[in-house]
Amino acid sequence: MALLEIKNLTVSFDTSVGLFHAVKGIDLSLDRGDVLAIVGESGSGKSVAMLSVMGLLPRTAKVSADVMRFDGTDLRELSAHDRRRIVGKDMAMIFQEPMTSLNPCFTIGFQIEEVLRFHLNLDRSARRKRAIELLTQVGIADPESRLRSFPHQMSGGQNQRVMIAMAIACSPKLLIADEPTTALDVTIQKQILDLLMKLQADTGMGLIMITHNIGVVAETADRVVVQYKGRKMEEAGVLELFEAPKSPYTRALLAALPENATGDRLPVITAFDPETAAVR
Amino acid sequence: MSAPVAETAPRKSGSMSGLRETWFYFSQNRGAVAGLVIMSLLVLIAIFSPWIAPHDPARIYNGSFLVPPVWQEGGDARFVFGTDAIGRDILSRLMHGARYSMLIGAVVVSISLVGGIVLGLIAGYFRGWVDALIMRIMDIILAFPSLLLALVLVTVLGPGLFNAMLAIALVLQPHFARLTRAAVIAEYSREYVTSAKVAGAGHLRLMFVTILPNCVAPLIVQATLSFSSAILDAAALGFLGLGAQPPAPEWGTMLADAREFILRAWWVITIPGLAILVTVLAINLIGDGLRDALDPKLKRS
Amino acid sequence: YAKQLVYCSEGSPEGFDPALWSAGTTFDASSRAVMNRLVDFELGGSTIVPSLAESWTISEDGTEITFNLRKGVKWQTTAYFTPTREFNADDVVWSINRQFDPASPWANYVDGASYQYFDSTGFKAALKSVEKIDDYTVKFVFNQADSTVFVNFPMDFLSIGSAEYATQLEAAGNMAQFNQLPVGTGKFQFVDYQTDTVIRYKSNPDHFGGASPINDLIFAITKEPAAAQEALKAGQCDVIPYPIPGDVAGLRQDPNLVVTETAGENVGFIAFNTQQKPFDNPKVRQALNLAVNREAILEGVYAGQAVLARNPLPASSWASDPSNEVPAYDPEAAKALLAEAGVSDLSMKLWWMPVARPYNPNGKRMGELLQADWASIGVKVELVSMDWPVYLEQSASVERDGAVMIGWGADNADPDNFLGVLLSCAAVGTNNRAQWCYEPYDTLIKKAKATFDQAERTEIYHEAQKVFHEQTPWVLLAHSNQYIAHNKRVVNFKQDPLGYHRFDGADVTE
Amino acid sequence: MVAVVEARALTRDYNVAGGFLSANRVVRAVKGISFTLEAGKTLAIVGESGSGKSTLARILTLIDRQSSGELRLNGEPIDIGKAPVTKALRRKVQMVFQNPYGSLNPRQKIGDVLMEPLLLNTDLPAQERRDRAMDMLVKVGLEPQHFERYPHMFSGGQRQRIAIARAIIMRPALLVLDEPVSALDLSVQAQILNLLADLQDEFGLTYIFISHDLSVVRYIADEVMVMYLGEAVEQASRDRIFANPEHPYTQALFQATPKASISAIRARLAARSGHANVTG
Amino acid sequence: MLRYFLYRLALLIPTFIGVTIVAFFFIRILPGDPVQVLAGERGVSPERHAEVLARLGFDRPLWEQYFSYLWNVLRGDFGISFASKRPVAQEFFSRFPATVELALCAMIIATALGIPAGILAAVKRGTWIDQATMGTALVGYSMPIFWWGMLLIILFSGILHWTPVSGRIALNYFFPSVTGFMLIDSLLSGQKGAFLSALHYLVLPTVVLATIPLAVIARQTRSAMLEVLGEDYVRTARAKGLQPRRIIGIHALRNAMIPVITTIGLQVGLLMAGAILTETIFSWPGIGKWMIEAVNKRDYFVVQSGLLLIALIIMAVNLIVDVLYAVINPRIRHQ
Ligand SMILES: Nc1ncnc2c1ncn2[C@@H]1O[C@H](COP(=O)(O)OP(=O)(O)OP(=O)(O)O)[C@@H](O)[C@H]1O
Ligand SMILES: Nc1ncnc2c1ncn2[C@@H]1O[C@H](COP(=O)(O)OP(=O)(O)OP(=O)(O)O)[C@@H](O)[C@H]1O
Ligand SMILES: [Mg+2]
Ligand SMILES: [Mg+2]
Repeated sequence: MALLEIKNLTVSFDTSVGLFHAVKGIDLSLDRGDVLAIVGESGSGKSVAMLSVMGLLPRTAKVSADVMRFDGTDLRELSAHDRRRIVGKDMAMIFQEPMTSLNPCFTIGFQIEEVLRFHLNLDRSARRKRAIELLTQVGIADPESRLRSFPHQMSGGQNQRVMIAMAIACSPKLLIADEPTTALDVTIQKQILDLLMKLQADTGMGLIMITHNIGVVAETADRVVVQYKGRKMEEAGVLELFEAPKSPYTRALLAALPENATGDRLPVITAFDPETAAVR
Repeated sequence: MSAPVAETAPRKSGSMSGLRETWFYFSQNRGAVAGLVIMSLLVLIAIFSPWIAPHDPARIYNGSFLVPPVWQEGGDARFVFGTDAIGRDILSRLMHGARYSMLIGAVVVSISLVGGIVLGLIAGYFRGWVDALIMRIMDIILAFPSLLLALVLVTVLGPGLFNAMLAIALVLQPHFARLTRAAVIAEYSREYVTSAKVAGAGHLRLMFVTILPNCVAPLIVQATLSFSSAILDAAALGFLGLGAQPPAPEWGTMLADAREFILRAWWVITIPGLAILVTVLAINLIGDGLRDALDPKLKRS
Repeated sequence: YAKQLVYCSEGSPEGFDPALWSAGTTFDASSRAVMNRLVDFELGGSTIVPSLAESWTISEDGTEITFNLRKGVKWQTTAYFTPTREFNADDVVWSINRQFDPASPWANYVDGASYQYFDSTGFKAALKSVEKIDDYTVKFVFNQADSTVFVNFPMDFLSIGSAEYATQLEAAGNMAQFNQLPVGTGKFQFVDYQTDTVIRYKSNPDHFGGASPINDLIFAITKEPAAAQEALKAGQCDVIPYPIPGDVAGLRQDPNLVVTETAGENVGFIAFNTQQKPFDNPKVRQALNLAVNREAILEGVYAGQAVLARNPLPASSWASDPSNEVPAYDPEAAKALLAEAGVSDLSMKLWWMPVARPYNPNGKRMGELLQADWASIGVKVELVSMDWPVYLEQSASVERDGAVMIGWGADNADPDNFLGVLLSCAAVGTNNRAQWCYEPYDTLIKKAKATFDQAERTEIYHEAQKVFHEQTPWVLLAHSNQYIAHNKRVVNFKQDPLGYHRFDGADVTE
Repeated sequence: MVAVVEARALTRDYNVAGGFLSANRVVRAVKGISFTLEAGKTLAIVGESGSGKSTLARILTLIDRQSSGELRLNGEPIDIGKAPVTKALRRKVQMVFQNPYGSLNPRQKIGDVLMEPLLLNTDLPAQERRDRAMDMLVKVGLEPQHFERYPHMFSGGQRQRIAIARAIIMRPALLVLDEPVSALDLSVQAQILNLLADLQDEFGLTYIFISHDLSVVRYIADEVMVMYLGEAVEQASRDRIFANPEHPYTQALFQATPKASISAIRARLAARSGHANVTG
Repeated sequence: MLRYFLYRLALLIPTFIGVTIVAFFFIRILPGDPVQVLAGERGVSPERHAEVLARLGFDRPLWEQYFSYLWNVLRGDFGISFASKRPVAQEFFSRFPATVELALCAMIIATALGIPAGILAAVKRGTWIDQATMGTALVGYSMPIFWWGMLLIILFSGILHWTPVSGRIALNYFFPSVTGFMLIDSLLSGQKGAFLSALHYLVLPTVVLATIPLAVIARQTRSAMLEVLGEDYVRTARAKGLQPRRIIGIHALRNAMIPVITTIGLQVGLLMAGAILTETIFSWPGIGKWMIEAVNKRDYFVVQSGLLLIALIIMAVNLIVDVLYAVINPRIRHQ
């Protein structure tokens, strides 16, 4: 059984100028130990799709799906209370901006231990021990004193490590990383990606990596979903995708990469009709 | 560092011009529209009060002192809202009083807006010691309770409507200066300002043409709210006997004159107070509506 | 069970040494409650009766007054002062000399304060010396014969304080306390004052006239008249001064309340600057006088609780001329007079009082009414005002513009307190706000002052009032009645015609 | 051939206000940068966040004054602290910024944006200014009817075109581009890079191109300068640098940049399955 | 932290000097002759006029007067009240507790009700609860409080007789003033019912004075909450699966309090303005009413030093708010 299974996911927003469809009928499926990358340009609905899985969309969002199952639980029918038991524990998410994604008013320690208390009911000293363990695991030096630090006292890369520590605190089955390195320098990006891949390999959790950076896809994913204007263009194994992209959109995307440039001008993606460019 | 910015351009809002868009969001807000309607009515009343008021506001009807409103026993059909202690028609006085309130609001806001913008712009643009000097002066003004400061100022200048307006403008002015300064500082570091600099714009152009128009949204909101503060403060000064001079039918002064009737003739107290409340409420509704319409953050969600 | 009477006083006292201050509120709280004078007004009247002095004699030539003091009068024993001796002539001499002798350590004992009444009533100028004849005899010597001097003795600034208490304070270097914690011989002794809130007194058990039936007297300071009325109705106050005139009728209907009234010893008026054109012309003044609708003012400003004035002094005064009439309301005649005076398009300033006073409860409203009245005869009135102290200062100036709204409350029962103090040439630039120095009138006033026979004086004053009416330096308005409202359980409370609030005889029933 | 720009040991210090009681600190954001750039060439500056790239750009565009060192434009020494920037000088250097949303005045119509430099620096009559602006608009791939519109009606890519149009309307000798494509999607990035190449060909522009994306740099640059903590740690022709990075930091940078080549993916997948075998 | 505090304190020095200049010169340009005013209604002779003028130092050059004033202020000598001839500081502090008691209670009510109301409205955004709360807040915010006070007196004192009209405690309670705070003194006195009575007298003025701050705080809390609820870290908190109660009550609230604290601090100045009106309506024996009377009476040194003292208190409160702000906001605390 797939860890996460989604069929025909549609998300629309009630905006002042009418209904806006951000995600239009996406299918996804992910097994334990899988690394799935979702690529697509800005606004193509990558984040919205995953936020809907987490149940983190604002109230203005309308989510519908034929199937939306996580580890045997139907996410569509879940009460808010039951969802909270899963979210943050079995299914965790990290975000793009490490600086703003941590609460500036509380220490790192507080924010990590909070998850442990809520989901695992650990007592004070156990929480502390585990928090130190987690910080060590994500490669933060001097974890004991770092627990007392506030987010603004640390760098972006360190904060992203803390975010990761928080996400893996309860050994989730699925980790969704929404552009976890976009805000970081390449050297830091490398470290964070390496860390994520190592953790994934060590724990065998499912990992969904949202990104718009083709390079990151190439360096991390097993399988890739290409999304465009709310639709899935194609889904393929990573090698397949790079070797023989099926959708014209994917082809154009890869061609636009400067490193793939052949002439002295880059091939330009013209407007695609997402309906016809999609490959099922 | 790259930060993908949400693509908003092709969306529908893109086809609306700034003003139309503001109006669109404003008109969605029922309270704000109600405020606007009331306010328009008040302005009309203020403009046309000499023609539509049933009586001369200063006309004393001997023998009709403290007549209650028509609907109350002892009321007189000539005086819809009754008469005051010396037989003047309250409705007519209220209508003419609207002129004072509108005048106070307009004058105070103009003075404090212009003063505040210039000071705030200079402080925020040049920073350094100019900024420190201007802001310390604003701090000094803000260190006093506004009403007390206005009170002392009016005492210094001599009681009277114009002096009251000046005093209120002075105490409201730091808010504009601070707001402008904050907005200017925020805008100054934006890249379009640097672009304009690179394009060769001088200080004056940068200040007034490039930066200032982008700071107007909070200023408009503050101006609206200050309009209501000005009316309230002027009424409070009038209530303390330092506002408009007799026989001007300014609302606060009417209230002050009516104080002794608190237990005897409810209408001379209740009605002018209600007029103040309704006016201020209407303006604040507009202010809130404007704020929401002009604040992109609230618009998006 | 202690009997308690709560008086909701209209303001805070300026201090507790009456000689330093001028407000009635202060006198109520200090001299009237705590102290006595050599002579006092009878309770509820203006007749002078013996008090700390049992009797007195005036010398043939009228320049010496000798007082025989009461024996066995005890000073109050309070938390802050324990007397070792009874009242005697030393106390009297000290009480006068501290104000009279510039070398006295007490001459300036409160920074910035002065003995203003002692100075301004002319008592200081009239007095030559005060001498102790023996422990119980004191002699005052004056520079010349003056029939208006004796009326000063029951006034508050001549209250008698304890010389022993003063000496103690002086030794302790704490003279300011004399103004904060008073000691006297009066019916009540001071207990405590919470600023702007409440003053507490208790009965002086040793008072020479017998202890007060009330055990505790409380002044609850209630500056808002409407609040005081509410408190009275709710039983939180037993007595309130100055009910709002318009509410008097309503208070009278309350079965739990008693409202007493006296004709006020006051006069409200409008003084032209008679030294200024066109008000130097009596016709113009008369014209404006005729154009005043006094009935409307009586109703709109005084709420009917006043008597229109016929003379510049209260009708109750023995010198008042009953044959004079309230000026008529005749705008047509006023116009004619103006035309006769050759005045057209007159525009003038009218100063309106920013405060309520017994003689004029609402200057602004009166101003608005007058503005309308005078507009009807073609006179344009600009209403001006300023803060009260400045108003008082600037309206007294000879250069002052137009007409000023003002009034006067009696200090004592002598007619000169109105006719002389307010209208004599000597008072131009100060209390004579009409700046009216009219030779024939002034001569009469001076003559009356040097005359000791009351019948003779009455005649002279009647004549002076005739001159006043011919010349019309003022627009006379009204003598407003004074009201006191109190709970029915308060008995034997007598309203004072001079506007004091005294609780000497008052009692409360269960 | 005379160099368009010549920088000799440029430094820039920032005075960072210390807290109360503590002395002001001096931060040296740019430490002795020297380079020469010939007409029609592109110098790319790479380096991670905070390495002083933008600071250098502000000196080169005469916005800020260098703290020491010498700057020559067309052989002329320039110190804006000594003599104010003349109109003639102003016309020589222009700049394009990273954030296409922040670099256009939201209250200024596109036409005015383009005409402003002409208005301020030339004596052209109004009609002439208009014509020139219109030409430029078309040249960067927009349409004449866009002239009267406001920035918020355009997409990020379009805005960046406008910003470029504004920068080159004065025919500057030097155009400094501070991360002009970092905020753009891959497809849009390609368009802008093409446009820049077109314009360079047409007008013989000289570019200083700031970026942190090595693939872009490789595509566009003639010369490359690598900055690290305010210093230029390595400076060479593109081909030399990409072929043989010498400085350890440059090497680290290259190493960290994700590679989207098929061989790299193959290698990773192989390692991954091996690794999985070991742990699994 | 201490360093931050000292820094804020140092920033106040120029403001303090400015405030003394303003207070000093205002009084010099007030129309009217101080000595005439000092003399009261009965006038003064020219000799005495000159003498008093000299004693008050009004005959010296202005700058000399200013510096001696400044020097005196620094020594804690604020001059003498013309009206009562007592030291201004003594007069001030005998009334100050009454105002503080009123203002503090008003602020407590405003905060205790305003913050929850704002949170509720933000959480229930768009519902009738939000609309009702914010509608009420807007009316409160628009209220001319002098009129509001009178209406409440008419209703609660005049018609219903529920509350007393003026005063601070029923007169049958009598105890020495220890702290000047009636609520505390009444408790200290040990007299039965005294505390309740003091509370009873305090209710109406407090409600009137609290109206505007309450409205402002509720509105500010709502908008701060709305803003914070849209922040990334709130999304993170939700992604952790925390209960809404904890997200709102801990994660969002703590951050939302940062601007709200500033608002509350700014209310202090407004509160003083409100106190002037409230004390006038309720004859409350505090400094607001005292200042009004002083201005009307031209009590020069009271106006001058009263202004100064009030400004100092506002500055002190703002300083406290700044420090509090830093305590809540770790970014500042650890700078
Ligand atoms: N709360 C919302 N209300 C209305 N529209 C929204 C909301 N959140 C997202 N959208 C819209 O949904 C679309 C998809 O957004 P999403 O954030 O999923 O894009 P993305 O693929 O993650 O892009 P990026 O790479 O920029 O993060 C966008 O057009 C966005 O404007
Ligand atoms: N106005 C300023 N005051 C003080 N320090 C500054 C200022 N501007 C920049 N700095 C500092 O100078 C250094 C270089 O900044 P700069 O903006 O040039 O970096 P950058 O390489 O452009 O980084 P990024 O890739 O993030 O844009 C940084 O450490 C920065 O903190
Ligand atoms: Mg996203
Ligand atoms: Mg930069």
